Amino acid sequence: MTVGDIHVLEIFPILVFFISFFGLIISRNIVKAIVLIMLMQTSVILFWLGLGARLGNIPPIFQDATEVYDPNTIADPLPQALMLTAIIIGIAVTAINITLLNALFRKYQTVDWQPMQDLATVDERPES
Amino acid sequence: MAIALTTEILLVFWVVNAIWIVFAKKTYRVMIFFGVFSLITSVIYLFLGAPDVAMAEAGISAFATIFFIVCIEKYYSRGSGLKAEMASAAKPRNYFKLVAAFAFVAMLCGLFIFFVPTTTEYAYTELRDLYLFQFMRDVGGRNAVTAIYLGYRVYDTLFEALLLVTAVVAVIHLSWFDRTIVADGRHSEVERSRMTKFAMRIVCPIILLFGMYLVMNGHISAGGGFLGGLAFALFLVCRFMVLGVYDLPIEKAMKLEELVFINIIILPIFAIFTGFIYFYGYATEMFQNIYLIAMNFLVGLKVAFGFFVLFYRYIAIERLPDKEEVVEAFDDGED
Amino acid sequence: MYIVLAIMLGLLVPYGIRVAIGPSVWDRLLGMNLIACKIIIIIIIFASVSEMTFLMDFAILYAVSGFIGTIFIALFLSERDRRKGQEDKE
Amino acid sequence: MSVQEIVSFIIMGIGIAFMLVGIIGMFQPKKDFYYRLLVACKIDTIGLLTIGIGLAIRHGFSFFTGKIILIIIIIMVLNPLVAHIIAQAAYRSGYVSICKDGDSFDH
Repeated sequence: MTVGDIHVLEIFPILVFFISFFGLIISRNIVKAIVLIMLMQTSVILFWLGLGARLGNIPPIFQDATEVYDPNTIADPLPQALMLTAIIIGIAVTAINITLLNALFRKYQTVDWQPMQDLATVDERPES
Repeated sequence: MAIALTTEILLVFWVVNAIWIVFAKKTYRVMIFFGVFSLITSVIYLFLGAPDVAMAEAGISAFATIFFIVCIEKYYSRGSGLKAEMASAAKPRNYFKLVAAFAFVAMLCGLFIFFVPTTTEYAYTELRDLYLFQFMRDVGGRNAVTAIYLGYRVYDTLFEALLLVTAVVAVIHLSWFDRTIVADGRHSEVERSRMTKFAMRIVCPIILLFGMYLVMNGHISAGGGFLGGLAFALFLVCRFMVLGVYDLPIEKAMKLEELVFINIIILPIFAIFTGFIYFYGYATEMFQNIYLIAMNFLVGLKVAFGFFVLFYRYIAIERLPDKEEVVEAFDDGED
Repeated sequence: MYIVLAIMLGLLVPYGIRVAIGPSVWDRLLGMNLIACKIIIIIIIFASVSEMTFLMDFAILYAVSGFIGTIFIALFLSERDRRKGQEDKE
Repeated sequence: MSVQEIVSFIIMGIGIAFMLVGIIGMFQPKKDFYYRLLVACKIDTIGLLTIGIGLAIRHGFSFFTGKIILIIIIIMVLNPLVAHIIAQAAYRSGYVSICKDGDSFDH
């Protein structure tokens, strides 16, 4: 199914990417910000997978080696292999983000951007 | 056709879920919406013909949920985080800023949609045909995805493993550490009923067996090192659920992880970079299968140890210290 | 078989509404668990229709990981609320 | 259609009927969370088991049936466990039943 010139698999990931971008602008909770960054990553991964596959394609796994398949019904394996590593990297980045959030919470006792910024400017003020 | 329609309905539900996440007011609601979002995402991946990526997403969603929920529990347990959230929710929203942000994002989205070329221009390339019809001879196995990330593009896997090691090291050096908690073998504060322990004892061996199956069949069917490693890590999570004791040796696990990483580097050097599995001789297919299974096993061990260290670091050791200890912990961290 | 698939897709909607409007957090958690169950059925039926047996592995991993995530959310949220109640009593 | 397929469709139809009845329980007015949990989790487990058995009959004796049986075992253990844990967590956190029509839970 296409909307105008654009395929469904392109328009929905782009929508989710910009929805989460909007959420990053309007929300002040850091936990929510980390979740929204994960959402952006997910939408990028779906966009990449949509690059080489269409809805209803069969996976690139050949149970019967002698059978001849039509290559246009098989999903592209290259984006899948790249995205498999990207998912693991994404969870590693999220783990580091959460650790940094814990460190910030230990110092400032809050998870809101605004009070944290105020406290940080108080800390950096030179003693007179 | 029916599958395509199913996927389109799921995609609409997916976008609705993202909007729920953006407009949720409480943090635990964000967590639950995110869980539903991940569940739906992995099914969409499956319908796109990517079972490996879908399984990775399903396993990852459980770990992401655990990390987030432990983090939230930490700051809620002190009460001040809750107060801050209530204060920020009670403030009236600035509607002018909201509308301005929406207009800005809508403008960016429109620009992106109308000026970026569509993906149909990139799909169905010759490279795909090369991979699809040559991989059985070049690398072996029946799964093209495994053949790519262990054969054609093995550098990607090496750097991914390096990045996981880096992440584990960074988490360990940034988080607060108390040696006595591990040494005492202290029990967790979360209470469990007897029924939980009984049911988990039934499920644990099934998960371990399933992880072994995924690793061993990684080159023939969907699965592979990453997913087997995630299943092993889920087994360790279940073990924590049954016993609730922080007695596992984390430092040994870290050492083992680094050792496995060195092996992951050494094995491709001897197998691929010397051209060992490319000889078209008598025993080539056997060597190819041995290489693929060994590499999958090593990657699985690597991922399992990495997630095991991350999980225990979050659950067991990283406890929020009392008020007096706060400054002290920070002084240690900054040195 | 496609009728079963369509009914399962239709069932996602009321449980999704339950997740969205649930009065308490436990209702939302229950809705998440039910959605996971429906999706497992969708996967099983898809594997049966397309005759790809290896998709069942995905269903098993999905069941285990989804349920473990739900269990962790429930345990930790109960701990939080219990502690909050104790502070209120004090 | 063979006899095998007809039997499997009947069994799957029973499972779907269970699940559709469960929706009425999910949206009863004036009922609280414990009532919904009681209805939904039982209905859900039974529905999944029935559909799984129907699919197993449809496929006969094969590798697919073995995997379906494995899934059925996992669901039979884990789904009631999740219901138990959610109910226990809600009770322990101090969530009180708000049923007012006489048949409320007493705890």
